[in-house]
Amino acid sequence: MDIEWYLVLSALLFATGFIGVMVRRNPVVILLCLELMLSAGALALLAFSRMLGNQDGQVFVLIVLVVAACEVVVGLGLVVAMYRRRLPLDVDEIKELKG
Amino acid sequence: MEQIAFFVGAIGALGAAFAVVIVKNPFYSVLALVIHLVFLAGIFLLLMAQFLAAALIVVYAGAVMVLYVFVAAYVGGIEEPKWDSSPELRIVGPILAVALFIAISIAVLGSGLSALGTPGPDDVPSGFGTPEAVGHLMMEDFLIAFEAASLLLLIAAVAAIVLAGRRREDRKKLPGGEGA
Amino acid sequence: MPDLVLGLPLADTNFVDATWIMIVKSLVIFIVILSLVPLLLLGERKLLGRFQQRYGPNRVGPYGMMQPLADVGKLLSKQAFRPKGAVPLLYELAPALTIISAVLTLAILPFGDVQGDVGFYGIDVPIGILYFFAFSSIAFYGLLLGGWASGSKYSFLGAMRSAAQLISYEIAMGLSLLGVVMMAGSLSLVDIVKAQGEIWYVVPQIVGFLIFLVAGFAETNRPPFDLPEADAELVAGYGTEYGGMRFGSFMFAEYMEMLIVSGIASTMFLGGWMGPGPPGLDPVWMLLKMIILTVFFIWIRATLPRFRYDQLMSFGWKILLPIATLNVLVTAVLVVVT
Amino acid sequence: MTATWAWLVLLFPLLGSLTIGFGFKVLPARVAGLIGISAIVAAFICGILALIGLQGEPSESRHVASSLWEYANVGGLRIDLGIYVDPLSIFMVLVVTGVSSLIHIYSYSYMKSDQGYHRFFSYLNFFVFSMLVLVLGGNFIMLIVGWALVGFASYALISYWYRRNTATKAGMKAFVINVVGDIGLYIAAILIFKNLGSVDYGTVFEKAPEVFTTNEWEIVAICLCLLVGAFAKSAQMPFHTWLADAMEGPTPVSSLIHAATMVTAGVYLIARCHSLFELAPTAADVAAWVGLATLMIAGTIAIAVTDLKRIIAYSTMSQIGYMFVGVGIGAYSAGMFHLMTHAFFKALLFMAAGSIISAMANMQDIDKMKGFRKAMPFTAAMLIIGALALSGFPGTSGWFSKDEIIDFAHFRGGMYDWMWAGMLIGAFMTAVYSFRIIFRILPGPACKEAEYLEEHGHVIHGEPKNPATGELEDTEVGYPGEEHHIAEQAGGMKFAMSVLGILALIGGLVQVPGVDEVITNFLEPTFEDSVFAHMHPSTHEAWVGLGEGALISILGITFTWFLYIRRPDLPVKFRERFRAVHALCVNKWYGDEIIDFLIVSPVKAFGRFCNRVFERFAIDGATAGVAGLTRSAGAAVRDMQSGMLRGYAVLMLFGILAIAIYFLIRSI
Repeated sequence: MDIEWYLVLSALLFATGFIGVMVRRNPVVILLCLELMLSAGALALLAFSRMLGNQDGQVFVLIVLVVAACEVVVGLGLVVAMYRRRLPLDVDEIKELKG
Repeated sequence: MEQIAFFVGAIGALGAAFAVVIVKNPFYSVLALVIHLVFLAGIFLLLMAQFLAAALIVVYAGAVMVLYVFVAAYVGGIEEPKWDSSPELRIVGPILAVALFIAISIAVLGSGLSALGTPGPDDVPSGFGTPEAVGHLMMEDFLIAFEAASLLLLIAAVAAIVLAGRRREDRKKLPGGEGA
Repeated sequence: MPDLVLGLPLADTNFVDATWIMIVKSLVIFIVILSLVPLLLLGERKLLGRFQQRYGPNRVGPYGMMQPLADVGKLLSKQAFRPKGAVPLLYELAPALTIISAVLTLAILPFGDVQGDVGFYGIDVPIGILYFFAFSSIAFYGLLLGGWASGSKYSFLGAMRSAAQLISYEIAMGLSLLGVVMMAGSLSLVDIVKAQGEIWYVVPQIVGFLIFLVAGFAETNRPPFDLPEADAELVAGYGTEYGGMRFGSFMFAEYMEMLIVSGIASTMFLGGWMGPGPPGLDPVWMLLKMIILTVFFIWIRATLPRFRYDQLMSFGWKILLPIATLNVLVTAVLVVVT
Repeated sequence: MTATWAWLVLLFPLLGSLTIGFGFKVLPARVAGLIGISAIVAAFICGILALIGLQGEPSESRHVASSLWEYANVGGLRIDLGIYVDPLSIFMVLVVTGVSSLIHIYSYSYMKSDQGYHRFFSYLNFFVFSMLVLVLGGNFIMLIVGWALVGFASYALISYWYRRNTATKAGMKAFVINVVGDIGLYIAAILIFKNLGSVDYGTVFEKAPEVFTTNEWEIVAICLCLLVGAFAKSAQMPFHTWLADAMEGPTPVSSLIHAATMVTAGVYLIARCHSLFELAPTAADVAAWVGLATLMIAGTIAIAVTDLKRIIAYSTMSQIGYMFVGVGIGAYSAGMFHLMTHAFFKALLFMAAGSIISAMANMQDIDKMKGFRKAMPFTAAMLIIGALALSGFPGTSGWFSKDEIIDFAHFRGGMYDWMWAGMLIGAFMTAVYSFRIIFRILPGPACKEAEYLEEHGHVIHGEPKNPATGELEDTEVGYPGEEHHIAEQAGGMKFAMSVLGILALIGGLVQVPGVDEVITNFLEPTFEDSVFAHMHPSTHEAWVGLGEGALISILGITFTWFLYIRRPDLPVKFRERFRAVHALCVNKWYGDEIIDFLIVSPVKAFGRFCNRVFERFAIDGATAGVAGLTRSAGAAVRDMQSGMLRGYAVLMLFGILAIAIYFLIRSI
């Protein structure tokens, strides 16, 4: 099984995630699409790691997981804060960047 | 056998990913992403990253997505209003993304990788992808990254509490209502 | 060259049987556990009756032995209806999800060492205990979807409670096992059992064992942690809108999870299959330990009242988690020192 | 072991400085003083232990280089944080820490009623630390570090009373001139590295004779650059103007920095680099001639000025001139010997002067002092001992050391005979100005301050005023207030002065020609590679030289006695008669004015020019242009800053695509 297939899959996933970020307006969904992009990156890293027989890539992926978890925590915290203040859950509506 | 497994996984993961983007209700998007992650874990297994596959399930499906579920349930399944402030993005965005995909594919399938050469699966050292091997790497070569990541987690936890935590003085003290 | 599992170069596993042996094995394990569940059901009702100074079921068959069969028959014959507000597909998927994840977890419980060409376990994976956690986190979606898809407020509240409870106690559970993992130096359950040749880890890791048991109660939604299905407050939590065999599946999965938690506890702390007698007796010892622990579960149910929700949360985060962390720290220091 | 003790020598003063500096809110004043004293005493003891360790080695291996860690390693330049311990540096360490300990003890009493007590001791310890870095440093970079730190410490101490305008100005002047010297050192270090590929003392001195031929222009340039540093730090012509102004600092500072330690750094530098200077005899001659010029000019100034501390300051310049001549003509051990004895008697003189100044309520003009003999008998005795040693009275330490240098010049003959003659004249002037102090302030009817002191046992409580400007001093941040009456009664001052007095009297006995030549023998391992190592006048010649010195000294003292005691009207008449000469001397030979005219004014004019032309058109124009450019660019892209998250995502994707396509095209 050629590694290229995994990479193409990763590219597809990444592009899908990107479309989501650009098209959707609900912050929760945008965060989900970011997760998609991150997991696509992780997939590419693992594919390279497998190809080169070098496990450094796996450690990178683990760190990516951690960073993604942090991002989610903060992002969802923001969403909850927005909801509490009765702001619209629409990234276009809250572009003023103040509470 | 591997091909079949890969394509099953790939179709599942991709389909779920499309569902994430397309589905209107955020709650279903979250569920679609869970399915995507399960398929992705399978693909990880094909790449001999069993520890990461387990970590992906435990961390993502078990913790991160639970948070999503919470939040999605909390803020309710609000569907996006039909009115779009910039409808041109609906067309431009996908076109650009497809362009990006094509560019990456050209790079992957064309010139880029052939130069690197592809060692077969036989070249993999024993214990590849086991918790032991990854743990050794992490505690020896990538210790600083590991520590930095743990610090980051701590900061994120604090930040989340600060952001989402209920503030009592919000209503009492500050007339503007927005405490720092 | 990595071993081929089902013809796939998935990963380095410690020991892989021939494919046909694996199929036979999985059938055997599945059937044994599956037949244990009704027994357990009966046992629980009998025991609860004794604890409460009454007889318990004694009408169907001799000593009420046929009661489980009657129950199943009743559930099967009920009409499988769906509330109006429910989400069709998810509503039906949820019970299946819980049962599937429970059954899949069975694969890693070791009932004995490799004897001849057969390993007395489903599969021995290096990620070992992580596998258990992976599937228990999937099982959670069963409850959640069940509650959410029912389209009822009580179900939804129950599901939310269970979500909060599960993630709160999963951390303490993971940390409590970390001490054992550090002492054994492996995640593989078979290796961990083998490492207990000298002394069962229940002795040095008594703190971990107790935390694991408490967290195990919470993870399986057993009393005193059965808040998600607290019948006094939430009617029946996530299961309110379910009836017939779908409800039965939830019940079934819960008992299976109880068995699994007992199995993990025996494996990690009580020496797994170890016991006197020839190696052929190993599975018997393992099953015995599991059943004893399960009886303990039932005993606790009869003894302790239910927690309040805020008590449950503060107990998990403020007591169990710090103690578990401390246990990990102390163990780490001791492991490094000795 | 030796190296360890040497590191400890460095450690203690630094620790002391930091402890006092950071603990100034917690530590009681007395404790801070005691910490300061004990740090330096500990350093002194460690110095002695290092000396013992060093003497245990055979003579040819009496040098230890030790490195704590690599400080930098860039482009072939390897700098260690290292020290170099040999007899010369140990000699300097002992002189520095020894005299410093006594001065610390003196300051402990002298600064008693000063509000900035902690600050003062922290600075003092820091100064000693810097000086020790300078003398112990194992390479030119460490030398520069020490050199610069000493400059800073001296700035801090001169401007110690920072509410006093004259003091801050003097501090700045000293600092600026010192930095000019530092630049000389930097250039020298760069040239050394360029030619020899190393800045380590050991390597440099070993390789220099192989790389350079005698008087090659590059080695001369290196030595001249080194000399610039040495002149600036040691207040030699033409960098001498700062030293007299530096007297604005508290008297112990003058005593420590401007007599005993810092100003001798230049002498140390030449002695340390003697193997370079011997490759460049021209530069060595320059050093000697400049030393000679300084010693004579400073002598004339010292005879003319009336400020007590300034007289001593000019005498310091003059004496350092002697040392420069000494190390310039190859009499290294004699130069170092004079450095040591000078440290004793000059510190003593300053201390005694401090005592008198405090009795005069910070008045420093000797015209106003009279008759302190009875009021302050102890100080008077010390002043006389110091003056005797300074003027080279037979038997005192100054006699042996100064005349050894003079003698060596005569011994080398030729051109150096002129130096010999000059130095003899200088010696005569030394005797005159040192006894001018004695005869003006000790005998005669007591002035009102002395009288008051005699009657009440303590000094007048005057309002603290700046004698130069008449302004009231600000005593809140450190300046002795009205309650300042220590004079000579304090134990610490008496102890320090008597120890120095004894040393000034008998310190010369360690180096009596033909009897015991301790200093020469001790320093021999350092200087044995010198071409002058085995050249020295015979004992007979040496004693003849000593005889000449004694004669001149006694002549000078008698002459002064005649002038100021027998015919006190004569000096006044001289002053009337030779008004121009007097004015020249009082105004320091117009040194400040010359520097002003030659350097400061042109620089100012250039600055004005730059301000008017260059600044306005080039810089302002460029700034305005950049600002305008930024503004218009901002206007151009402002619309992109919509705040719309998704818009940003699209822009980002554009960027990614552009990069991806660029690389794709390149890879084809």
